Amino acid sequence: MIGRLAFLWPEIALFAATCVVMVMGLSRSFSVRKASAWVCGIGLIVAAFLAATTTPGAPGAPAPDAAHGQLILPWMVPFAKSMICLVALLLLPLLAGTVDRAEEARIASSRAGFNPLRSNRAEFYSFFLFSITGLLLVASADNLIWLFLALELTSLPTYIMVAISSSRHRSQEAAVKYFFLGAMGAAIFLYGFALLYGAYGTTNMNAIAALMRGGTLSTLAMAGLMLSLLGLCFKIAAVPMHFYTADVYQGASAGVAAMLAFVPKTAGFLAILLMVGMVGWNYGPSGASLPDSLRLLLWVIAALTMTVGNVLAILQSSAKRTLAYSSIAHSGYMLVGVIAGPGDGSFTQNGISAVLFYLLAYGVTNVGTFAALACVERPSADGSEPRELDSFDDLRGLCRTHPAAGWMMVICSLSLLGLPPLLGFFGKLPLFTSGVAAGEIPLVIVLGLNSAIAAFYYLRLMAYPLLEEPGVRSGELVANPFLARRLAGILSAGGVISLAVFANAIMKQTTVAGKYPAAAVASTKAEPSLTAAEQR
Amino acid sequence: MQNAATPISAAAAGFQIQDWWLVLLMAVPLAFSFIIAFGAPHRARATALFGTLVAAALTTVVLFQFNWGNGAAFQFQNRIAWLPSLGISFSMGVDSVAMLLIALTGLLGPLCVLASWTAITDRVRTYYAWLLALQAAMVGVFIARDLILFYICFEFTLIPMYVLISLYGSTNRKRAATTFFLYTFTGSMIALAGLVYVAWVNAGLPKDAFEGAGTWTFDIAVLQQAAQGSLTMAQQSLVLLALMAGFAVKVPLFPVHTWLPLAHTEAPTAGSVILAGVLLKLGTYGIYRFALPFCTGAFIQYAPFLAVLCIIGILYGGLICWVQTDMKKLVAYSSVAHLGFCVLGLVALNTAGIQGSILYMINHGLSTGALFLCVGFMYERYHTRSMKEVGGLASKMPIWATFMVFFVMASVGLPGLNGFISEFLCIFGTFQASDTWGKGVWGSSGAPVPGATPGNLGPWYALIAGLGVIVAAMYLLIMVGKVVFGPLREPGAHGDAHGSHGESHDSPGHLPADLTAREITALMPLAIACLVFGLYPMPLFDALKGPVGETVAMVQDVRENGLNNGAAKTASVIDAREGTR
Amino acid sequence: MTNLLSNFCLASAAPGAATLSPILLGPSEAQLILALPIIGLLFCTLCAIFRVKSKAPAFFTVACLAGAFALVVRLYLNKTGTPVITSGFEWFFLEWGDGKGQRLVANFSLYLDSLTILWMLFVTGLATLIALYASEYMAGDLGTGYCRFFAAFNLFVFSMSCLVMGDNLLLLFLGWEGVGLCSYLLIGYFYKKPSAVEAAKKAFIMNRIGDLGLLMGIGLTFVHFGSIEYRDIFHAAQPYIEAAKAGKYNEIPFLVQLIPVLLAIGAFGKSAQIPLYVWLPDAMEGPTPVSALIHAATMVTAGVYLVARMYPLFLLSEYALPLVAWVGALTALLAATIGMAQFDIKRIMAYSTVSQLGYMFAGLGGLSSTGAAFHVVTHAFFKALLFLACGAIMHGFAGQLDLRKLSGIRRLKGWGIVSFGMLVGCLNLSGFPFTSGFFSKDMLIGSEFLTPGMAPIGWILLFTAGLTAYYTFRVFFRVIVGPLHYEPGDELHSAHDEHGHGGENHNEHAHVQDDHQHHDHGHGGHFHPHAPGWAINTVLLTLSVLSLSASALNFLHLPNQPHIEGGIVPELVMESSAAYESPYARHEAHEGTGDGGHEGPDAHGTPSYVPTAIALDDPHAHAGTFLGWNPHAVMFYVSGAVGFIGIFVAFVLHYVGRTTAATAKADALLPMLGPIPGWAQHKWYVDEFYKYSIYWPLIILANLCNLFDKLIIDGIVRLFGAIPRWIGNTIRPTQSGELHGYAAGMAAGVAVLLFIVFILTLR
Amino acid sequence: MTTEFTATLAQAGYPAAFQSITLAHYLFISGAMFSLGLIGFLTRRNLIIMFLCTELMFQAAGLALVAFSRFHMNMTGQSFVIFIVTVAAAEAAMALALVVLLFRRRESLDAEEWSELKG
Repeated sequence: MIGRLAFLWPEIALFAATCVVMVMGLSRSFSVRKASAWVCGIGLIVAAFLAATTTPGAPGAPAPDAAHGQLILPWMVPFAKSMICLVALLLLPLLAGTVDRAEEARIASSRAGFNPLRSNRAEFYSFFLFSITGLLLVASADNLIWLFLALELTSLPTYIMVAISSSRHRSQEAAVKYFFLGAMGAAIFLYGFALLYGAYGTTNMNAIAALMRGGTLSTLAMAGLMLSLLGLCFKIAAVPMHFYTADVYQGASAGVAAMLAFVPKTAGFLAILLMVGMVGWNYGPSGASLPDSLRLLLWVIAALTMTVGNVLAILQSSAKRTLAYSSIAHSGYMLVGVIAGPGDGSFTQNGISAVLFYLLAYGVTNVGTFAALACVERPSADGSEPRELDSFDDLRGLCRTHPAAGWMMVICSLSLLGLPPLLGFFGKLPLFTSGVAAGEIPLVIVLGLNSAIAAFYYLRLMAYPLLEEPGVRSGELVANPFLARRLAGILSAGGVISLAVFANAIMKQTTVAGKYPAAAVASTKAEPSLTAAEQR
Repeated sequence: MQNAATPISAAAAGFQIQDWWLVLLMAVPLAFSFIIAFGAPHRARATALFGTLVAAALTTVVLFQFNWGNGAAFQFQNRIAWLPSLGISFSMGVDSVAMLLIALTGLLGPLCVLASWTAITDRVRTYYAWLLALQAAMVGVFIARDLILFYICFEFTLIPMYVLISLYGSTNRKRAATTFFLYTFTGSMIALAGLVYVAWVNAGLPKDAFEGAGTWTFDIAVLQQAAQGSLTMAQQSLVLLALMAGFAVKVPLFPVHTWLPLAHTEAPTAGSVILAGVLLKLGTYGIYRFALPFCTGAFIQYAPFLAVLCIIGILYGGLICWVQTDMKKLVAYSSVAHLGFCVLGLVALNTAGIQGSILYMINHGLSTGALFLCVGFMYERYHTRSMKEVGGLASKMPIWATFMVFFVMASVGLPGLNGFISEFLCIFGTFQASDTWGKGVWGSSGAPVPGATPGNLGPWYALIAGLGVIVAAMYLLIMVGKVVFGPLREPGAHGDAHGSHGESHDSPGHLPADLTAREITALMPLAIACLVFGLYPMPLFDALKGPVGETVAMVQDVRENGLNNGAAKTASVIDAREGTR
Repeated sequence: MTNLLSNFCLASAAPGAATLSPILLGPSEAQLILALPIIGLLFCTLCAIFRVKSKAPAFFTVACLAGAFALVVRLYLNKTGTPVITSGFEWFFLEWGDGKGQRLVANFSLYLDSLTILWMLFVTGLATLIALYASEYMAGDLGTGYCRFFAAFNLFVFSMSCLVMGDNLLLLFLGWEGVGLCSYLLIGYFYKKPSAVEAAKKAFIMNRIGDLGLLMGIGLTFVHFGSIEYRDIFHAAQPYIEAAKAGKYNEIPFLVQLIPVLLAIGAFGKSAQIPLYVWLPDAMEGPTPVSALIHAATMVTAGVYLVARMYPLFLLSEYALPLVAWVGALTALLAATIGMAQFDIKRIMAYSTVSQLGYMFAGLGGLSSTGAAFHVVTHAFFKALLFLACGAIMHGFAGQLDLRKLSGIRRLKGWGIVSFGMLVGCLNLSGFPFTSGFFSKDMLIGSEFLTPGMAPIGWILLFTAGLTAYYTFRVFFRVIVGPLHYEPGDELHSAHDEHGHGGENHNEHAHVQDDHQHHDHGHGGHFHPHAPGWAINTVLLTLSVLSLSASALNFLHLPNQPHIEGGIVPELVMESSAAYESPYARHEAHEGTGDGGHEGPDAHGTPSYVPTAIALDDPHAHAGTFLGWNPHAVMFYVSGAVGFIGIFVAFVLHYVGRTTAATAKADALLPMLGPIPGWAQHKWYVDEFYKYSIYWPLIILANLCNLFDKLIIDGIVRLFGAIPRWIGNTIRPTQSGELHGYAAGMAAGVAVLLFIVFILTLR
Repeated sequence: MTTEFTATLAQAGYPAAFQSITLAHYLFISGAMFSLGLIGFLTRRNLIIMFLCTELMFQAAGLALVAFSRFHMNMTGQSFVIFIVTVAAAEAAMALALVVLLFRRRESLDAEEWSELKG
């Protein structure tokens, strides 16, 4: 049994950490409470380590087999899990001080005692870890049920995190929208899963993949796939499920927004890769693309997503909303990699590797932009919660008034823009190469043009802190007392620069991770019931 | 590439300084950029001057180290592994074309610092740091032997320029900077798709799903040779379109030029100098280095179309110059016209044309850069660029006037100055390049036309482009006539004040009426270069003989043998590369 | 350096000096001719930098130019009949193959044949003299523009030398544009004066138009002959020349026939011919020495030089020479009619220059390259003299040039030499018998009548000769002789100021002048014209003597050479590429004078490229006649008579009974001619015609382009830029913030996407 | 497919009444439920009712799963439904918590009240 669980060591480690955090967060001792975040961090480090060493497919670990999760993209799992843990590690300091700040201040000044009922710390960090755990589970999901549960595990905690991320109405509003629309999205992909099950009589994804490749795709299966993908579009904030994005990001605190831009998106992309991977990129005239209908669907979604995200982003006056829309656009970019597929398996042609690399690049870069917003705040007059930066006006002259925050914004937005030689460029380049290699040149052109549209608002994000004079109200801005946030931003900005130089190591990893064993799945033994169904 | 290409430095050979010259060329400005950024503000200016001088000295050293006799060979080659997964390496090497453009960059560096000496008083560290970063990026463009490295530097130039324009420009600077950035960025994104496409077509990959990581290559030498064999005509046409989308905007060619006047007008003096001097050349260099070798067939086929665009640019830009009142805008539009000549020479695809085109890149950088300096110096004194407000400055600023007239003449293409050499060759190359010579209406049958070269342009193109020479004389002399000559007019001295009130007119700020020694120092090297290259361009001809000869041979090869004989060459080049690894 | 001499000797010593190709030499002292003006230029520049306020730059210039002149003389003395090419440093060298025509070479090499030497003789000689003149004339500008003036002066001589001595068309082009630059700089010398700036600009741009023709001609030359070096061109043109000799013009490609036409367009620009002549009169805004040297004697003859130099090519075309001839003749007539109606004496001289240049072109076109060259030389002397005399007057009378405000200045003390010079110049220009102008003009007109089909041109030229005599002596009779009367010009108050004025200054002076006109001799009290000093007088005297003695050229002959009618100048020309012995002249020579003294020059060392005689193969060529007489023989009398008539008319109308400066008898006759004098005075409204037919349409076009650029091109770009924004604004309402809206959007989106995909792909 | 399926059922010895109820019926019901849920979600403004509508959509999927499970003669679908119900319960808990939170703030459960963030 332990052997069967071996590939879940990272999740187990995280779960253990979650339990500890839940308890520690309710401690009466401030230092113990405070240490809960550290435990989180340690849990993530351990999970990352375990993911990199024990996950099947990782170097030194056993090769992936049907007993240890999906075989659709088995090599992706160790990379995805360690990458997720590392980005989560980067997100963690950004979340510092999101909840309980006023409360802790009151306790510190002895105006109030610790009241577990009023403290959100334990929930907050444990939800964070839960969400990450769910995300890790998505990566190795080999069953639609598992996938569904993992996705829900990823999402549900985030609803709460949004709601408690600040005490203002906005975050509640954001939570409402996020939760209700999320439920709707979940229902859609759930229905899609149901149809898939209906079509193949099994929820085992390896088996479905084998069946899909064994015969033609029935309309029912195709409908199921499409519904699933469309439902998953909610997770990655792609058209047509993108509506909530800006409102939720704006309503949530910057740290939580950063998390939303990474965690559900990664979950969505991993799930989409698995779903699409079941079908395989063996169709089309060249025998190396998705089936027409699927390709068309993803093509339209990709093109619309990047366009809608970008054109809406350029209209915004709120930096956070801009970043939210840009996050939509980035999903569109990444879909190009999904469409491109594994190509011949080399990094240049492998869209899966490109997506994985991009997820990492986007995750790292994204932290920096939100960190810039989270590092500085405007104290409110009435003693209520200070407001994080939101509008572009707040960003004016940030490089002069708060250099660290300003520069992380500058560097990270340029990276998001895809300006060489920053990490974002090397994220986008494989998308270009794999797209071109897959013959999706029009889509690559759309991608290029969209990058250009995006330049408009990224330039603003870069120019306001760097080039504008501090505004009249800039003097009111004070640095956020939680240095960890700044650390997160600095790490992110540093990563954006240094990872560009040493990107090759990651690229090698993603090359491996993106391996798509077209033949491996076919040999998987189908479940007996499946055989029975077939015999009918 | 020639067999004589110096072997790529092998690690076994140990440390050899010639492998690192190019890295140094790029690293020195970059290092100084950081030194300035983190140094004391009051020392920024001096540090920048020192840094650019060091860079210039280094450039000079490299110029002397360079083997000019073998200008076609890429020298000081060095390849540092970087991203083998993507087929990207930090691969460097210069032939004489790149070397000359690097020399131009190195020369303009200190001059720009000198030009900004008093003009920039606010946020000096930011200014000089970005200026040097820009220089590093420009050098990077020219030394790159890897497509992506080229592209990285090509794109990175946008940011410093954006900052320079949008922080230190004049009134409308924000919009200008944004337009500049978005316009060129849009173009270059499409160009990137084209470049990637070329790399993909030439991937030559073993189709094994699990192996073969990094078998793509972005190595320019390999791609150049391979592209002709591997791309069909239709593919070449598309790639050409994509590449031109990026490079034509940068040049800028006719319909995509509108960012330039705006950017030039608003940019600070040094920004304009760099922009006109080097940045525009990135476009023509890109066309020469990539569009032409990658899609030779399409380039030959669409040469007339490109030529028409150039000619429209020449005449249209010239006519627009004529009615400008803003001096900087005038010079900016004149750049549109001038670079029309430059690209026209290139599309002539013969020795004279291409040689003229490359020389044009350098000469335009010198003369127009100097014109921008002149206008900038005047602007610093009068805070206007309007020809309506200033006039007759010769009586007040004779030294300035002398330089101005000199550079205008260089720009007009007066023989004996540098502009003529390149302009003549471009027109001449266009004139020659026609397959119709000696046929049809152009001559009776059998009459020998020894001076004709193959091509699809010809005398009509040259004639109509030549009209641009007249137009150039008109608008530039009108500018000179208004600003340099005529009765003295100064802003703020309207009404009864003229001439006689000259003494009482306060020279603005700290600057004397005429050019200071510093400003003369900034202009002098350019003037000398203009004169020397005008009267004795032989070193340049000799230097460019090799690369131009190879380019023409390549074009000729495609003309004679069609597109399909590149495969063998590809193989040989790849073999050669493998051998040197 | 000095091996040139020995080589010349060698060449002449060689038997049968008729070498096929020119002698090639390394750098020689001829290169020093180019170097000397450059040294002068550098010196003047240094003077300018160190703000030297003495006349040092002038005298240094004179010394340099005199040195150059001496070198040219030395070249002349040592010349053989064979062209010599001395190679200088390389300028253009491009190679794209080994074959013919695959190499573009243009070096600073000199092509020294007798045509070159002829031109250089008067260029350097006159330049020296005029520099000396200018040393005094420009003294008012000491310390301000003096150095600048002489720097440009030196640059001019350098450029002109390049133009004349270069061994290839590109070096010629360098000189060609270089002289244009100097012309620009010197016309605009008084740069504060808007009219001067305007004139300078006009000159440069007009020249550029011609230059484009020249440039295209150079291109065509290269394409067809594979080189732009003279020796190669002439060599390569040989087959065509053979064809032309045989009259088989249809074997010569059309484009080859186009080459001379294009070159001629360049020449028309530089030499101020129709339709590009309008810049030259305006160019008189420059200081007078400049007008004399550049715009009368030397630069404007560059066009003539070009045609003469490329004469073999001109013979290849059926149309080129008639074109040249007709343009020349019409220009001569038009300019003369305008000159008759002007009042500004310098402008009259300018128009007479245009007119005389027209003569030269007509001569070239009428197969008399010798006559044209002869006229260039004589004209250089007497026109320089006339200009310098005008300049002396202008200098002395504070810029006064209006012949209605000057009269009888010979009566003033110290103006004798000026008056004498003026007389000599006028006589020459009128073609008064036995002056040098008389001989050269006769030669031209005579050959027009000789050449079939050119007789109308001859008549035009003859008529123009009469007009020339009239307007020339109109000036003389009104300004030099007659009652003494003068008003100073507008430079009175600023005589010690700089020469330039702002526009407002002008008005001010004009106003003052009006005031003074109410009192007769109003200025007598304050204004004393200052007589010219020694330098001016020396130069005027020298030039007078030279102009007079130039007629001797007609009778001098080269040693060891066959004597050609017209004397030494034609003989020099016959040794050069311009050599063209008109078959008709030969015909005339044999039959008319029976003088068998000269055989075809090709027997005597003329290089074989010279297409000496188309006629040799065409013995039946008919020479034209002048009303049945031998034109050359009769022309002496006819043109002399015409000149006399012109002078007489001027005498009657402008001298007899004239009591004031302002009016003469002629004024009373003017109404009889109706509006024509007015039109002529307004230069036949050609400037206006250009303004409205070319300038304004172009300006309008330019404005349209500007608008087009701003509105359409940039508009489209902005439109593209606005598209994202527009789309964004269109779909922004979907982000209404309402949960239901979002849910509906999602549901609809899912439905639509599914629908589309199913429709499109699943049957 | 339907007739085949009916025949299959008949072969398996199902009563005739059952034979007329085919998979298609279940799927139709399921689809109708899903649509009703969706329509309700889109039309109702009360947050609680909206949540119930999402539950309806979930359960529609559940119904389909059960039907398919029966059709395929395996238990996977049914076990899936159990998970769905569990998740739905968790969601319900969250929804209630959220609703309480919101009601405290605004004294209203009208979804329209919450549209401050937009654009």
